[in-house]
This record gives sequence, C-alpha cells and structure tokens, in this order.
Amino acid sequence: MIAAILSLTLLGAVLGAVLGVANKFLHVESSALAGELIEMMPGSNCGQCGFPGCSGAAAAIADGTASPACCPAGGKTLAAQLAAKLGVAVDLSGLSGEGPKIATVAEELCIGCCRCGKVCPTDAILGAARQIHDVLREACTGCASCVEKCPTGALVMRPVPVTLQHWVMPKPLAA
Amino acid sequence: MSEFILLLLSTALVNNVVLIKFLGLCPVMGVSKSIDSALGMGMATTFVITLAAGASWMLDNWLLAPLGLGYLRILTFILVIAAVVQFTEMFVKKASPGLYGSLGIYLPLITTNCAVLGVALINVEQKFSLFKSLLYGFGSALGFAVVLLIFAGLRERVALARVPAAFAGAPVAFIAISLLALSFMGFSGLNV
Amino acid sequence: MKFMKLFRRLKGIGWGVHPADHKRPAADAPVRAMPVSARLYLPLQQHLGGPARPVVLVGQKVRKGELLAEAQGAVSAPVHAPTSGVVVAVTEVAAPHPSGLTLPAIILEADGLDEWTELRGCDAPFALSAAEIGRRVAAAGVVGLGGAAFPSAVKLVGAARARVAALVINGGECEPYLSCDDRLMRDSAPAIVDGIRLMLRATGAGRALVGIEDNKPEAIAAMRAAVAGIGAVRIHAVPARYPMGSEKQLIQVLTGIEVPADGRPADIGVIVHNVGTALAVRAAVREGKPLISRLLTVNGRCANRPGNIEVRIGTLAEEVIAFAGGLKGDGLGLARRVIGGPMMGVQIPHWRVPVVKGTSGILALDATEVDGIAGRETAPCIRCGSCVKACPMGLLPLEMSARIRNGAFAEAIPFGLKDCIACGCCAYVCPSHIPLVQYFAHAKGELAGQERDRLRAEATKKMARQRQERVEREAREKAEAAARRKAGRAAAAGKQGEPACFNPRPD
Amino acid sequence: MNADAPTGRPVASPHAHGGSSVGRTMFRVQMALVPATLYGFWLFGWPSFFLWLLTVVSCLGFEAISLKLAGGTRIKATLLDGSAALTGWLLAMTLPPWAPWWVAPIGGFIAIVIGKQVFGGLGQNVFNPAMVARVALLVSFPVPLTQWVTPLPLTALAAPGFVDGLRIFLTRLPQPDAMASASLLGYSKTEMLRGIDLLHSLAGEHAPAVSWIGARSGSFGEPASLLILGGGLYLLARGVIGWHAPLAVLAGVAIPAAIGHAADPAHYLSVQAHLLSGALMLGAFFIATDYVTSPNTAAGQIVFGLGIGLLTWVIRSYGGYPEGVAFAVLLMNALTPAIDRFIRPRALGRDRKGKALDVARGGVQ
Repeated sequence: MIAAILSLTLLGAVLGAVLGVANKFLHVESSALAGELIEMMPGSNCGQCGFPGCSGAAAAIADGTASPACCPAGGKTLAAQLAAKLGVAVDLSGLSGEGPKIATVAEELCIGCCRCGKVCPTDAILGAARQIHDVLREACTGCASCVEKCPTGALVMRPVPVTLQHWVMPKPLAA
Repeated sequence: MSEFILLLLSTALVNNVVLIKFLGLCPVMGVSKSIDSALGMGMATTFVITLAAGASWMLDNWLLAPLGLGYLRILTFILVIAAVVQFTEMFVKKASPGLYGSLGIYLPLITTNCAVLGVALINVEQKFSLFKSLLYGFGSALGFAVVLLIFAGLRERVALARVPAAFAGAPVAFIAISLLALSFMGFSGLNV
Repeated sequence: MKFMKLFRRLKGIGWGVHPADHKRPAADAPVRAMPVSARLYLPLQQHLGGPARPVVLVGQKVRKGELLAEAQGAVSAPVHAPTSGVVVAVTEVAAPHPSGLTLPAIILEADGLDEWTELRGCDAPFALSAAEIGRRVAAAGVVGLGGAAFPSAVKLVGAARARVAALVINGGECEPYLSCDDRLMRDSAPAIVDGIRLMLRATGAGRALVGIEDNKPEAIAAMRAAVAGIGAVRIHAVPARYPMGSEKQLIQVLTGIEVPADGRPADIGVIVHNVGTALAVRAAVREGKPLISRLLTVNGRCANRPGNIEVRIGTLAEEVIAFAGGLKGDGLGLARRVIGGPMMGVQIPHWRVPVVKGTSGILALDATEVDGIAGRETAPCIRCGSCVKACPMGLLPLEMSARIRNGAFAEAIPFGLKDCIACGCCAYVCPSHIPLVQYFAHAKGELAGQERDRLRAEATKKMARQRQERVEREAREKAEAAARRKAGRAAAAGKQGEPACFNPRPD
Repeated sequence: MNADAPTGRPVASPHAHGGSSVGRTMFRVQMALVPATLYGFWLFGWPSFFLWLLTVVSCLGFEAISLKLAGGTRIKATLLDGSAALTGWLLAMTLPPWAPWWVAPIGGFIAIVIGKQVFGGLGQNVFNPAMVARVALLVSFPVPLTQWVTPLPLTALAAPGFVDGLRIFLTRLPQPDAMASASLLGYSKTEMLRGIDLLHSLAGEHAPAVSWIGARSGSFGEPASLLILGGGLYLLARGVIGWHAPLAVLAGVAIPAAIGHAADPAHYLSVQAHLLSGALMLGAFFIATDYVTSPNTAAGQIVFGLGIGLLTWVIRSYGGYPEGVAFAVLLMNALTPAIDRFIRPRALGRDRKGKALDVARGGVQ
C-alpha cells in the first residue's frame, strides 16, 4: 500500500518536474489571432455585420461566435481568406449568389445635401454642397451606409458592371 | 540481426496495429484528411509509442515488478504516456505551429490512442527485453504511420471523387480502409 | 550522357499533339485582297496593355494612315485610320471575345478614295539608330501578329536594354487551319528577311533563328533562298508538333534552353517575334506605313472558299466571310465561330466583330470538327494521363481540373495552374471530353478576381484610415477653434471651424 | 440572331478534338483480351464459358442497378462505354475456370458496387475493382477459389458438352478425381509446407509443367500467358498503354526471382515459372496499366510496377498465399496517391521541386 502510494507519488513528481522544465524551454507565446484577423478585415467599420466595427467582428470570428462569411464588404474573397486562416470550412454559397454591389447616384434625384459623404467610411463620395455627388467606383466598399441617409433616395446599390477585364469564363457544366 | 529485422517487418506489416489488430483507429480516421497532417501525426505517434514502450518497460521491470505492484500497471502506464504526449505537444507547438494547428485536438488525444497503451501492455505480456520492446514499439508505430500516410493519400483522392451522397464522408472512408485491410491480408503468414 | 542524348533523339519531342492540320487547300490558294468596307470598327485596345486615347473628333475627316488614337502608358500602341474617311462615332462595339461584351472603338466611314496621308519613309534604314527604329515601330502601332498582340516596339526596346544575344523568329504557325504566315513566307520572303535584319539592328542581337514547321516545305525553301548570303539569319526546319509556335517551346527547340518559369525570354537573352511582325516592322521603318491591314485565313468546313485574305483592320468578320465566299448552306451546320486558330482561338457569339491587329484567322467550324466525333458529351475523368503526356509545360491538368471542379482554385496552383499556357493539348486528347482549358480559364479568372478584391480591400483599408485621420484632425481643429473663440470672445462672429462641405480629396 | 445558330454559353478553346473516347479505349482493351479468352474457352470447355459470361453480365447488371440507385442520368451511355464489362472480363480471367456459379455474381457485386460505385463510379475508385473482387473472394471462399482442373480441351472426348457444362457450372457435381489438379504456384507452396523442397517436388510426377502456352491448370487466363502478352503488345502498339508499368512489373518479379533461384534453387522458383504463373502477365499488361488506379507519370508507373512485381515475388516466396499479384496490385493501388504526390513531372522552366529555374544559369550566347 505504502509502496504503491510512494511509487505513484514519486512517478508523478518526476514526470511533473520533467514537464515543468520542458515547458520552460519550449514555451510559446499564444498567438494573437484576433489581432491578425483585424489586419485582414476591410477596416471600414461599416457595421453591416452587426458588430461594432471590424475589430468587434474579428474578435467574434476568432472566438467562433461569428462566421468568417459575416463580412459583406469583404465578400467571398475575405471569407475564403479568413476560413483558410482559421482552418475551418465555410459555406460561401450565401455570398456567391450575386456579385458585389456599389452605390451609385441617380443624378436627377441628388440635391447635393452632403449627408451621404459624412457617413461614408472610405470617403468614396465626392461633391460639394448643392452639387450633384458622385461615387468613386474603386473606393466604394458597398456597405450601403449612405443609402439610408439619402433624403431623396438618390443613392442606389447597383451591381458592379461586368467589363472585359473583369469577365470570368464560366465554369463548365458538370458532367 | 535478421531476427530483429524480422520483428520489425512483422510488427509493421504482417501484424499491423491498425489493419490487423484494429488498434488506434480513432486518429487514423480523424487525422487522415491530408498527407501533411498525417505525416506529422505519424511522426508524433511514432515518437510517443517508441518512447512510451521503453519507459513503460523500465517502469514495469524496475519499479512495479520488484515491488509487486503489477495491479498499478495500467494506471502508471497511462501516466507515463500522458507525460510523453504532453512533452510532444509542447515540442510540436514550438517546432511547427502550423502542424500544431492542423492536428488540433488529436495531438493531446494521442494519450488515449489505444495503440500506445496496447503496445506497452503487449510488451509486458510478451516479456520482451528492453531493446526488443523498443523495437516492437518502433515497428508498431512505423506500421501505424505507414497506414496513416497511405490512408491519407487515399482520402485525399476520395475527397475529389463524386461519391454518392449516401456514402460521402465517413462511410466511404471506412470502405476504403477496409479494402486497405484486405490488401494487407496478403502479408498474412509471411515467413522468411 | 551521350546515351541520354541519343535516347532523347529517338524519343523525339514528348510533349504536344499532332492534330490534322487542315492547312491545305487554303494555304495553296493565292492571297486575295479585300476591298475597303463602307464602315470600319476600330477598337482602341487591339493589343496587350493600356488602351489607346482617341485624338480625333467625331465628324473629323482623316486620311489613310493618319493617327486616330495615341498610345497611352508604357505598354500600349496607337491606332491608325485604315482608309480615308470620316470619324462617325467613338462608341462601344462588340469585342472579338466569347463574352459578347463591348469595348470602346472609333467608327470610321470610308470615303472610297483610300488616299494616303503623308508617309515618312527611310531609304537607308540600317543607318538609323536602334532607338530610332524602335520609335518608328512604336509610332506605326506594330504589335505581335501571331495572336498575343504585344506591342512590338516595347519588346524591341526592352531587348536592346537587356542585350539579348539572339532573335527567334516564329514561323511555326502550329495552329491547324491557319496558313497566313505560311503564305507570307512563300510570297514575301525577302521582305520578311529585311524586316528581321531591321529587328536585329534594333535589338543589337547578333543572330536570328527562324523556326518553321517542316509541314511547310515551300515556305522553308522560299526563306532559305531569301537568306542566302546573310549569315546572321538562319532558317531551321522544326518538327510539326503543336504547340511548336508557342514562345517557350520554340525557344527550347531552337536553342535548347528553357525560359525560367515566371521569367521572360529576354532573361535568357532571347526575344521572339512573328514573321508577320517582321514584315510590319519593315513597312513601318522603310516606308513609314502604320499597321492598318493584315493577312488572315478564312477556313473551316463551313466556309465555301477557304483561303488567305488581305483585310483592313476594323472590317467586320461578317464582311470578310462574305467576301471570301460565304458559308455553306448559309451557315447551316455551323457549330462554332472562332477568331484565331482552333486550339487557342476564341469562340464568338456572332460574326459582327471587327478584325483587329491580332486576328490571324476566322473559322467557321462544323460539329465534327469541334468535337472530333460528333455529339460526344463529357464523361468522368478516368485518370488515363493522356493530358499529362500531352502537356507541353509538364503540368498535371487532371489534378488541376479535379480541384477546380470542387471550387478549390488555389489548390490547383501547385499543380501548375499559373504555368498553363492554355494551348489546349490536354482537352484535345482527353478521351472523356472534359473541357480542361475552360476549367483553367475559369480558375484563372476567379483567382485574378480574388487578387483584385484583395488589392481593393487593402486600398479600402487605407482610405478608411485616412478618413479616420481626417475626422480626428477636423475634430481637433474644431476644438482648437472653439478654444480660440472662447479666448477671444470679442471676435465671436468671425470664422467657422467647419468647411463649407466635405472635400475629402483635395488633390 | 442571324441565320446561323446561336452558340449560347461561352466555351473555351480548343475548338477541335483528337477523337479519342473512353469507349474506344475500353473496346481496344477488350479486343486485346479476345485471343487469350478464346484459348481459355477451348482449354477449359463450357463451364468456363458460362462462368465468364455470368461474371460479365453480373458486372453490367450491378453497374446498372448502382447507377439507377445513385440517380444517374447517363446509365445507357455509361454501360456502353464498356468499363463494367471489362472489369467483369478481367475478374473472370483470374477465377478458377470451373468455379461454382455463385462466385460470379458475388464477385461482380464486390467489384462493381464495393470496388467502384461506392467511390462514385468510373474514374473515382482507388482500388482496381477486379482485384478487389478477386482478393475478397479468395479470402472469403478459399476452397472453391483454389480448386483447379486439368485442362480438358473442348475437342477432347471427355470434355463436358454444353448441357453437362451447364450442369457442372450450376450444380457443382463432384468432380472426378482425375480432374482435380493444382496450379504450379499452389502445388509448390503446398509441397514446401510439407517439407519437400522445390528440387524434389517439381521433379515429382504430378508436378504441373511450366510451359509457355501448353495446356496446364490454373486460373482461366493463366495458361494463355503468351496470348495475354500478345494482347498487351497490341495495346502498347496502339498507344493504349505505356511500356513503363508492364515492364516494371515483369522486372520487379524477374530480378529477385533470378537472384533467389540462382542462390537457392531448392527454395526459389525459376524466373520462367514466376513470369508464366499466376496472373502475372494479365497483371502486368491489363491490371497494372489500369488508368484509374495507377500513377499518372511515367516515373510513377515504374515505381508502381516495380512495387507490384517485388511484392508479388515476396508474397509468393514467403507469404501464406501461393499467389500474390492481386494483393500486390491492391497494395500498390493504395500507395498510388502517395506516389502521384511525390513523383511529379517537371514543369518547363522549373526544377523538380517546382521552383523557377535560375535566370543566372546562363542564357543563349
């Protein structure tokens, strides 16, 4: 009995000591996953995902409460990158349905009130007071924040037009 | 010398732990989705099994048997195995964070890989010498790693196949490994 | 070592395919020159690189050879008027592209006079400096006429800078059905050789190797006769094996050296030009003539009179076919319209697309020509490895397509997706009729789109950060202004801290 | 749209095709099997014909049922491509010619359903279906699968006629003792286990002869090794198969066999005996060259073939089973994905590891 207790204690102590020493030499700082994810997010803090800004979404994705596909601005590409980073499979079908959209100004409706530009997270809307505004196609993330601010409904989300440069050969029909 | 080679071959191929003894099926099914992680898992398990086989032999012959504590065998073996696995986990985390991530939960679960405990117990049962125990452990682990690697390759290919919905996922993996077991039966009765 | 060499010789060229070439009788028929059409449609981007910028106004009268649009950017080429007439519109026209999308173009209405503008030729072109030759070639809008349409001057100047040792002239014309290069070599060999010598002068290269497939004996004979006595230019008959006319393959066969992946031929001291380009270079330098017409092949089992036709750039394919002799049964049995060759050409949805500088052929193919055996449908891959054997780049087409089918585009890259030259050998030999090239084109497009998205996301991030800085700066300024107001209450009515409206991009 | 038909969906190049098809390939393989099969019919009589027929038919039947269950749309086209029939044909070639009738449907089920359709059908399987069935049958029913008969040519007086053949096939009449025989490999293994070495056993009067084409017992396709070889050469000439895998298989067996036999003829069979016995020729030219389950590169096929040959020799010489081709094929099938992964063709402009060639290596002078 005593031999058993003693030997188990001894064994436990020796193994514990060995592991303790090993831990000293092999210690690794835990990686700041959320931080890396924040770097990957669009950073426009548009809030479409329902989280308070990109860092909130990144934290939620990192601890698994949000899907990597939750960012509409990042689209399919970002979702795939995040999923690869996390090593998880993600259902991209919800995102692949329609192409990205950007805001466009209906010139006949714009009254030049400047309200849209104040909320644009990327300063993609140009225009001075009482002048018809315009959206910079390259800068618009498609967050649609401006649409609800527009008093005349001049801002509409439209699919990005397909050009020869952006055209992709369709996937062959499955055999 | 030829005796040792024979022992190594027979433990690795003829009496393969996974396909003939059906030990350690859990990680074989779990970590065989890609050849890379299978390679890492194979190496980690080889390390653990070999080390655990030696450590448990020492424990059994130098501590438990002299003190008549044979009834503590399973308990102490698990303790030793857990410690080795812990050590391996730390090492992998340090040496290859990518591999650490891809092995995930299966790395600490090597502790409960029945092949590890099984090999340690068989060693005691067979009354092998220390060197033979190590060899037996290494041979078994080699067999485990080889099967894991082959099976990972098969699964990578099956993942690209248009498997009928009813068989997709685990079912087709089990069928594939059963066919692999069938082919390993060709080694049965192998006798030099 | 010697044994290996012998072995390799016995084995021959391992890669590629040997399709039935269908070059004759079109190649043997004499060239026909097509009269100028009533309207010419001149896309601003007929070349690789940036589109040209129009320099004419609607309603402006231009003469043949006058500049319509100037090059824009480092890699670009100008567009010239193929005949005299009036610019009637600058608008969008259908592109020679499977999507059926449009691209900006100038529409020119011919006045029927076809009178040249003033041309600035040169009687002693070999006295010109290399840079001057480059300038003249650039001004003439010469691009690679083999199909890729890369601005030739950019290549010549780059080659001079990289001090290339040899010029490889591509007379391979490995695409089946096409015979325009063959025809050019038969009819204008001395002029081509003159063009080659001008290119040697422009690049500073010591010698030129002309590779011609051995299924064109007449062209080889004509070219050999033309180079007699010119030591720097040598004619090599190369085995007729598709894709012999591909840059990297031709260089390997002629020089025995491989172009490194991700690299350019200039990296190993070679540049490649097409025989047609050599002719265009000669016209540009000696006569000052811009590239306004080209020779192209009309062929295919549906074409009434296959042959080679001299066509002004901007002519609609529809009109070219009508001039050539029309389609059999008025297009009955037509399965596919193709611009270029059958192996790498593009399918077009209708014939109303203009001939551009890179158009080497117009094909009207019936179903048996397209499918090998009519009515074949795609079957599962049987991993026969035919595609692996056929691939001239040494890639694994079957592994790539299996992954792309599952949507894992990036996983296809380690199997060579980025090295794929889309030559079509794999799909040509596939017994399961899998459209491998289409899988690759799809994946390349999707990956390019992802890369664009990534760059865009980065740009967005930068802009968001700039905005945040601006908002903070404005808040700070506002606070400071408020503080100032507080300090000097007397001047309260003075100025406002906030700008009249946002002006986020003062530049 | 104008008069010419609209093209609809965009398609990529090439707009031409070489004209090869799965059906044509399978047909050529079947043609290559015809001489050996006819010879087998002549040698083993009607029962062997019934066995062959039922095996092929059950493979086709199970293929049709599986496709139907899987909701396939191209059932007829798939059946007509000949792959299922070929699987059945190859399986029949490896069975004992007078095997009882139920071997055929069970074998067909294992080959087609478990070996192939479960993985998704044509092109998706990882193991050779015919060899899966062959091994599963051997392991499950060792007795009927190792009962050989002495060849009794159709023209011989004692040969069973059509009706008698059917009766033998269906009811498993007790065979006359004189008919029972052993294959060379089975015989030598049994004798060896009894402690009689090869020098003595092969000299015995019941020893099966080693002959190139002669009438000898064995599986349906075994005696016709030379005809199989001829069929294989036909496939080589037509470019249906490459030389790498078959040659490697034969070398993989012949080299160790030559060394072993030279060192100890009492325990190791001769090269000739190895090459002509079992299903080696069939394995080398028709099984190891199976597109789906073998590596795609020439170098990979050489490794694959050598592996099959070596494993076959090891199992035959040291293992518990007298024949090893089927096991060896399955083992190497399992290794094929790994071989394909580690042996890849070198891309133009890259080294073997896939890194771009160095520009500074020197260019054209």
